[in-house]
Amino acid sequence: MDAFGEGPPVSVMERIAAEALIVDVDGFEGPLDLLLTLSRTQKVDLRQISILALAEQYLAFIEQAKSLRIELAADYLVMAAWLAFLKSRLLLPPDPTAEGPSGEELAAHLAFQLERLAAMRDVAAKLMARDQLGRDFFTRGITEDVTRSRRVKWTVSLLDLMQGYARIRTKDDFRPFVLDREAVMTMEQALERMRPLIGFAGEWTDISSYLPDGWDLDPVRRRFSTAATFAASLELAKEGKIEIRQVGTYAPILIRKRQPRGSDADG
Amino acid sequence: MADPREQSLFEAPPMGEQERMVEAILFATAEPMTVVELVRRMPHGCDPAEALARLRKRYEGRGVNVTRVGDAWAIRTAPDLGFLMQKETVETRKLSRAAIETLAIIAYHQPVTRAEIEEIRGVSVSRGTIDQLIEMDWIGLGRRKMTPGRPVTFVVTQGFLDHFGLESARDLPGLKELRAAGLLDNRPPPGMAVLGQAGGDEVAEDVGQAELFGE
Amino acid sequence: MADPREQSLFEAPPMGEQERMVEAILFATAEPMTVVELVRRMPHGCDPAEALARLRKRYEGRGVNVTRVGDAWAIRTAPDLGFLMQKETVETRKLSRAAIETLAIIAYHQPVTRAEIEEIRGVSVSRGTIDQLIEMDWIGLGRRKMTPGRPVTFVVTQGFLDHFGLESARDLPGLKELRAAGLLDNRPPPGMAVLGQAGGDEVAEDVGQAELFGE
Repeated sequence: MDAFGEGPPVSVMERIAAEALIVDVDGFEGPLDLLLTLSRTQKVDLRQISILALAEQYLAFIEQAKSLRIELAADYLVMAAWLAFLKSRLLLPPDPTAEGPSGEELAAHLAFQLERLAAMRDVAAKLMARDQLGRDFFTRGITEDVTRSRRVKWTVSLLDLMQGYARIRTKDDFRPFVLDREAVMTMEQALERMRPLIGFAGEWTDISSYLPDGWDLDPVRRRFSTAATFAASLELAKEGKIEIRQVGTYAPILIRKRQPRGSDADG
Repeated sequence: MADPREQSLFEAPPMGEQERMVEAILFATAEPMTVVELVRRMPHGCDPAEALARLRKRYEGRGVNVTRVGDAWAIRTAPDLGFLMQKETVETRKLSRAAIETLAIIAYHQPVTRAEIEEIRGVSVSRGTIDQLIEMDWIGLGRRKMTPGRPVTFVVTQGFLDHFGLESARDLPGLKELRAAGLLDNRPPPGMAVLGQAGGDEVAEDVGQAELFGE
Repeated sequence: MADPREQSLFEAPPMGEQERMVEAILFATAEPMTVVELVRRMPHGCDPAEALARLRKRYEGRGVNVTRVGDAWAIRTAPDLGFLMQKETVETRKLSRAAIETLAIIAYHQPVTRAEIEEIRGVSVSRGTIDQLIEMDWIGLGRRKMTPGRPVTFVVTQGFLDHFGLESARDLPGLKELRAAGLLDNRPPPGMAVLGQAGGDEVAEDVGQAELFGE
């Protein structure tokens, strides 16, 4: 795409300046580039360049290329034709009847184009000479931006993990435990239920009688309400409201309202 | 500005300059830097340890701090500003139930084969679940099992232990402890004490409950 | 320390605190951050613009600097310390001369159409050149030109500004001189409708440039 890059541009210019017989047209990026290079041989400020002389230089260059049977791209020939036309316009006295822009106007525009291209090349070089990111100055090495944290966001707590495991190992019976809130009784609920009742518990009573009505029919409900009721009993005993006893292993657990000290011997 | 490398042939750059150098290096490198590495990078005669100490002081109380990472140094966000970094980590996605259960089985039974996981879960384990856990660096391949077909086994990784703050997979609480901690209820609503949190679970220890846990 | 998010419901954190926040955020990311993005990240009621100005001053002359990139901000190492960072240097693809010139033309003439680039260079612009510059995130599409065919235009991006350490497109080297010399004018060739886009778009051109260069 850019054959120019293969050889340093300086050397091409030098060779042209030395008027060596090189007609490496492919080495130029089009007629404008060639014109700009040729204009350098005039060794004047681009703003004072003689377009007439440049046109002649160009035409001579093209002639030389032709004589060497070098195939020229169409746009080089178009430019040659246009410059020949421009040259005639510049040389002949202005024809008032002729239409279109004058030779001077055309020449001025070509000079502008050359100057603009030269300026662009100049600033391009300045731009590339600037300090560049990743070469002269640097960005943060350890970033903590979004992408990084988003990846670790697949999160799960140890609790989830353990509950997940428990869920598997207790698959069949676990479901009602978890989902059937109807079957769950908390110690608070049991306490609430027992507090008003214990005032009447003068005699030893099996705690199972404190279970909510009907809860003893369903095994799951019985288990939970028994546990809750037992826990509540312990709590009440701690508060000094009741006494608990169990005569033997697996024997019923009995409770009664706490008796005044010494008034009952059978505790 | 003169290239500090040049002048370094004769004398070390002034300490202020060395501080700037350490600052720039710590900022731009992808890894924390040891003092030895700093010495290697900086002009001859520099004293990065001293420059580091000054830099560290300079960043005290700032939005970022010079912090020690092992025997190396890095610039890190001040801990109290961490919330600013997490702001955009909105994409909190919970692991799927399948992934959690698979992970749990691997953690509790490692080394475990895929067939064993499936047997325990009672359903097949999708390739994607295993892949996801591997990609998260929570599970890895263990040694092959000495059974017909020599199937690969899965084990949990150091990354897994780190994430959950465990020293080893043996530290995972057993079923008994799970129950004692009241963890067998899926998600106890706040303020609602569930069976097992009070002394009540002594009763729950009865036959029925024991069956539940297959003990 | 109280969570600043909480107190923000009532009042913005003190400016010193805001400065720390901006510092932490800018340090954490490699990409430049706009003030709008900062506002979004920081607690309600914060004024990142003011905090930025203070922070920029604080880092003047240090090993890293707070730099402006278009309407965004970033922390970058001081250019004079680049020699310390040779290891971090990323091998940038060598740009062809055609690509470099095309880039310069887009930067100085933006928004500019492909036809205009070709007119300035005097040769056609290869598809690959444009693609490469877009891929490097140095150029992007501007709005269409209000001329027949409504051709697309190219403009340089924030990535371009960041790469070349430019605060804005106005700071391009030599821009003023070029403009004063009339070399950035869109001057149609006399009587040649083929090359020029007719006088009509001169107005659009002026508006476009003035806007892009923030004048």
